[in-house]
Amino acid sequence: MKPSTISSPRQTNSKSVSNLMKTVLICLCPGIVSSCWFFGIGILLNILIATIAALVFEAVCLACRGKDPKVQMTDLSAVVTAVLFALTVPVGTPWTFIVAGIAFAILISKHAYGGLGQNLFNPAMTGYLFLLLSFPLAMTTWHIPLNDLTSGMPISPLSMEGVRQSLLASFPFMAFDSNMSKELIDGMTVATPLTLTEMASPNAFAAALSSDASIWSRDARTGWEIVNMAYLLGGLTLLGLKVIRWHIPLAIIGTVTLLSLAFYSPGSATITGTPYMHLFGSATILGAFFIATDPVSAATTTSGRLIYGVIIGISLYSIRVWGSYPDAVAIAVIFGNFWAPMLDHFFKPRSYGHKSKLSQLIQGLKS
Amino acid sequence: MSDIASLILAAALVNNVVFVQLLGVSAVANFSERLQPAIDIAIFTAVVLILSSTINQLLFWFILSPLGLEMLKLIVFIGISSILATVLARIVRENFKLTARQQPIGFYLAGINSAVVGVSLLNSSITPSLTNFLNTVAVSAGSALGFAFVLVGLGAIKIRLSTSDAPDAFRHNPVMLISAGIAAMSFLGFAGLF
Amino acid sequence: METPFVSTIFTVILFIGIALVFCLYALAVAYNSLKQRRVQDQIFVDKINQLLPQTQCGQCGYEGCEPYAQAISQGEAVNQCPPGGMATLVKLTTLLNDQVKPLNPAHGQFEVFKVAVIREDECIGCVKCIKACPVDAILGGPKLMHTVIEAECTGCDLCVDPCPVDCIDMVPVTAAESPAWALPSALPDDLNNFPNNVERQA
Amino acid sequence: MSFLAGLFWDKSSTKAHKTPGGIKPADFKDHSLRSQIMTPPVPKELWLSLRQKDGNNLETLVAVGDKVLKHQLIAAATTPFGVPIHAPTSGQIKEIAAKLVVNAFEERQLHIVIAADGLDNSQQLHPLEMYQSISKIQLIAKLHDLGVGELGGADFPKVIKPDIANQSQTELLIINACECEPFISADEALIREKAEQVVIGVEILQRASGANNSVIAIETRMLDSIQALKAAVENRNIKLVLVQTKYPAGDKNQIIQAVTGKEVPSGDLQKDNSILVHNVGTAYAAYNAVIKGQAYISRITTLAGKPLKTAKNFEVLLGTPVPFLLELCGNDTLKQESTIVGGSLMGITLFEENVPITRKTNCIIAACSDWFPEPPAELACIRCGDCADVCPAKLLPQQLYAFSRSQDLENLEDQNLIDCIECGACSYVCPSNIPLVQYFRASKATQQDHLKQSELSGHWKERYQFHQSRLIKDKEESKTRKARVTKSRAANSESTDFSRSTAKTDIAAAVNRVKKRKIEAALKKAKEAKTEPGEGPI
Repeated sequence: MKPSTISSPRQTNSKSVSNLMKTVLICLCPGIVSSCWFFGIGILLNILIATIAALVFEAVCLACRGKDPKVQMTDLSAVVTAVLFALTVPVGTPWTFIVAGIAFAILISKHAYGGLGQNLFNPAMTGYLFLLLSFPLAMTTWHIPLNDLTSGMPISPLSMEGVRQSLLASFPFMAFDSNMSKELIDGMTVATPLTLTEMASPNAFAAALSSDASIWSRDARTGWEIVNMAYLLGGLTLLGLKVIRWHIPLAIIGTVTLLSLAFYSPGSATITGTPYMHLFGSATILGAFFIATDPVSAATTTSGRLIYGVIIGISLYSIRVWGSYPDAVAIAVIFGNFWAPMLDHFFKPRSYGHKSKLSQLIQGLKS
Repeated sequence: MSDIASLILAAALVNNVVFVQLLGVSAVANFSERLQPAIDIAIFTAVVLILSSTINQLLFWFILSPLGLEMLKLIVFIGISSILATVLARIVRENFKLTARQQPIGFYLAGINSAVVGVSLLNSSITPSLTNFLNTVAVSAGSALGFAFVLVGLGAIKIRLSTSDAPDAFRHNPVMLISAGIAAMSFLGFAGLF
Repeated sequence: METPFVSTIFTVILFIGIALVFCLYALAVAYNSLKQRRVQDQIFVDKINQLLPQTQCGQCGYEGCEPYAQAISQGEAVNQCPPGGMATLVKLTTLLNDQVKPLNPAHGQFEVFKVAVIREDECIGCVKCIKACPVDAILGGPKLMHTVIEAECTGCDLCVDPCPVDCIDMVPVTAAESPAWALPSALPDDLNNFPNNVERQA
Repeated sequence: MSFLAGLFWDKSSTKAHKTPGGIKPADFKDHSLRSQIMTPPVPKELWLSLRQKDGNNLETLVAVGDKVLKHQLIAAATTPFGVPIHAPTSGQIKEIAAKLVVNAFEERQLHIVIAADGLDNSQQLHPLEMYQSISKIQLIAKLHDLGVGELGGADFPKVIKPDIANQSQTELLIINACECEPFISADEALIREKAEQVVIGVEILQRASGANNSVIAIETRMLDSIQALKAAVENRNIKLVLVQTKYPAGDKNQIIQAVTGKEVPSGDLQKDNSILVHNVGTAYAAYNAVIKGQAYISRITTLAGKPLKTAKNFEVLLGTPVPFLLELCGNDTLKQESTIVGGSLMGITLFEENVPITRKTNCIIAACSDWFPEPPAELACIRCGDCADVCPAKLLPQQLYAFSRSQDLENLEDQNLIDCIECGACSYVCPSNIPLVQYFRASKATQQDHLKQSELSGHWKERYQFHQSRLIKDKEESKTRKARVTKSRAANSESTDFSRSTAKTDIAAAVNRVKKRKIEAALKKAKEAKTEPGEGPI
């Protein structure tokens, strides 16, 4: 009964990578369900396409690297990347874009670095950034099956007509005859809800609440706040389950609110958006709780995480308000990831029993 | 005062010398394995860049353009910056022996770094905006900051990636270039900020 | 900018304050590191000399470790020291950021540290080896029996050839190595990533 | 300036200070705490290791075949790192041979094997009720002679380090009763049943070390032990501190910070001996040694694990083989995969089960597959930072892991790998199941080799520099000597203004003188020969 030499801690807790990823996916569900409600099943289609593509590419890469798929595939990290990517890509983008984006994300941004845990940038965001820079228009228009062509009334996205139009948007080859495809173009191409200017006005939320339509029959314009509430709910449960730490989300949300408070003046000519709009009108919540806290690409030390969050917050706000791109979560997160190695190297915490960097610095200056 | 700050930020971040204007990529591409040499060469090149571009700009305004010798500006600029670099490298060699020994020729090459010369060329060619002296200093300081920031950033990435087991085909420079590429994508996102 | 809202002034002051504190801190750090990195000649040579194995064996072509350190500071190659083996090569390459070159085979191979042992009965007391020993590890007077102090001997075998009766032989040192834990999975061997795999790469 | 200087010391509060890091694992202690401490029967053979802490062996005082009595001294210490050992029971010395030792590898040490004769008659003991009567030095000598050594993790042989007893004043004696590791309940059972003896032992240690005040630090979880201690400590000026229950609360630095609230500087407090930390077992051993005069021959060990029918705490004789104890508890060997000595987080998975108990074995676990499964496959590190939160030394295990995988010693030193106490908290929380402790142990081994080698090189460097300076000094001496000789020769040759030409004439004159003398001698001889033959009248 000669056991191989096993190292000392023989007891471990129940946390494992696949558990973490499962909890992340579960916490994303409320957001997905509510966005399905408002933007039609396009979101589900995106997720479906993205997940299948991600798993295929992951299997291919793992086979090439000779790693046994049973262990590596079950850690669902590729699925999480696919879902996050699908949520940021607008509804109704053709499936070829999604597959291309996921290919870039999984192949280049993850497996070129060596697989799980080694990548430097958040794969989902690199995929989205890749698409954003190459197809700026396609990435910022959401095909929302809004108008019933006959009556021009907004139709509920989950009705048969809504589903048909979403399918058309995702799979253009399904347009059998020409007028079907013409129909597609008339679908309301709303600038991504992330930057709807009406929401910039102070009373956007008040108007949304006061309108007679019940909360669920809203059309896409103001539905986005509910989706963000759902993401916030998911994010707080993640925080509660200790899957992520409070440093990054708090830093990002804090910086964005602070900046929007500072540069917002009511009734001013330049609309810089109310803090409410910046938080609930755009993807800040999704970015802060789910995307920026990806442990692999973020900074690992607590002080590093806080500064990482502040950097993302500042760049997020400045690109969205003064920059030329509608929503900057992807750009800000990748910019933050570029900073992460430097933060890890320069902001090492003081280990037990050692003098802090400041006292060493003062001592150095004195001598 | 705020337009100076925005000029610096614009030069450092929005049209970053390395990632957006693709100047000085050769200097950045020789990724040294250790972070300390990368920091040294980054600071050294930043200092050389600021000094040489301000001196070049003054030369351009007060000697070249009055005499109508604008077409000589390329030779003059390269000459001035390489002399400056050699002088500073001499000082480094005297006092910082270890740093000099770690990259014997790195400091001398900083003079003819395409970022250094590129910035002075760009400053002299944009006539309207950079009429007064302070803007030139701001732009060159910004691009120096941007260059140093990218060099140190990639140095830190090199340390981080040295412990990752990327596939053999992507081992050192390919992975570094991919990282630089993705980072450049995010810098492109800042377009139009200022 | 229209009439600045009070929070705008507050944020601007806040940002300028943070920027100032950050610049001061950065300046202090820079000044401190410049002071530390200001390495003059002698300190530089000592810094290199610390990394050499100090066997004073002269296999690198210089008659001691100090002269070799002097030469390295002038630009001599770093891979000339067989007794130092991989450890010294890695340390020197890391310090001097040199190109990675394998150990120079011309200077001989090195397997394990040896210790000189004199067969006392054959020793005629000619004092030649005492003069040759770079670290005074041999005890004895003229025409008296000599012996090597094992703890002090660096194994440089400079004393072997001057001995007329050839009664010194080098005995490998057998260190009682206790079993230690192996790395569960070091980076796979096919990796030659810098700066730490200098060993594998050289 | 001692570590404790200027410490505000309020005797009343039992509140402990916060300490960094730590985890709360399931502690599996209630099984072994159900029953009282039992003393097992004497095994047939006892194996006592002769190895001292610094590597060389004790000096054996008995030969093979001798009969020994219980408590008889059988091996004495040769260096300050050795602790004398006594015969745990009466019997005959069977052999002195190399035997396997508690280790994850195959390591052998020299052992004295005593075949017990079952009579268990002990030699004459001399207990000392009034320990205050003898002086501090004698008390320390009595403790050391009877083999009472520090029983906690550090296992430093001397109870009170001889030099500190008389040097600077020890201000604080801390008795570490925090048994934070799962499965181990030896100390808790000891306090629960023998609180009175432990407290007297603490006073003995306090008197021996001359500490002004002493503290017992105990975890809030051990409720009945706290009750027993509170009763025992009633009228004595020993303070009780209730430490927050977590692993590794029992670590030396954590205990000191919990009691004093000050962070222990890196490296250790050896030089600054104002604080002395001892295990509860040491206090009990001190009580037995001084009050009852018994040598240190037995200790309390927990037997636990699912395959065992009943988990118990035994007062075991040192040197008892492990399988003998496991059978006593009804071990179902089919279900037992491996044996662990120590707790589940810092314990050693034995290479070979048939090894003896030593002074440090506080727990033996029969490990079955469902409580101790085969460690799952190791995934890549996702840098989540859970390990950095729980690390008691506030290090960054994820960075240490990355640098130890690529053996980057420069960065490892920069990240303070030396401060890692190998407590296993990081491997416990790691979601990728990485055996971090094994990585750090391997890197520490290479670090130690490089350190030893660089010390050696430093020594050689000094000798080389001394050699060079000696050569230069010799050269100067010979120069000055030569100059002195020439000066002196020049001094005495001034009077005879010696020059080349005068030398020649002197030599010629001398030669002539000799020749002339030779001729005169020949003439004189010729004259004598003439007068001799005639024998004429004189």
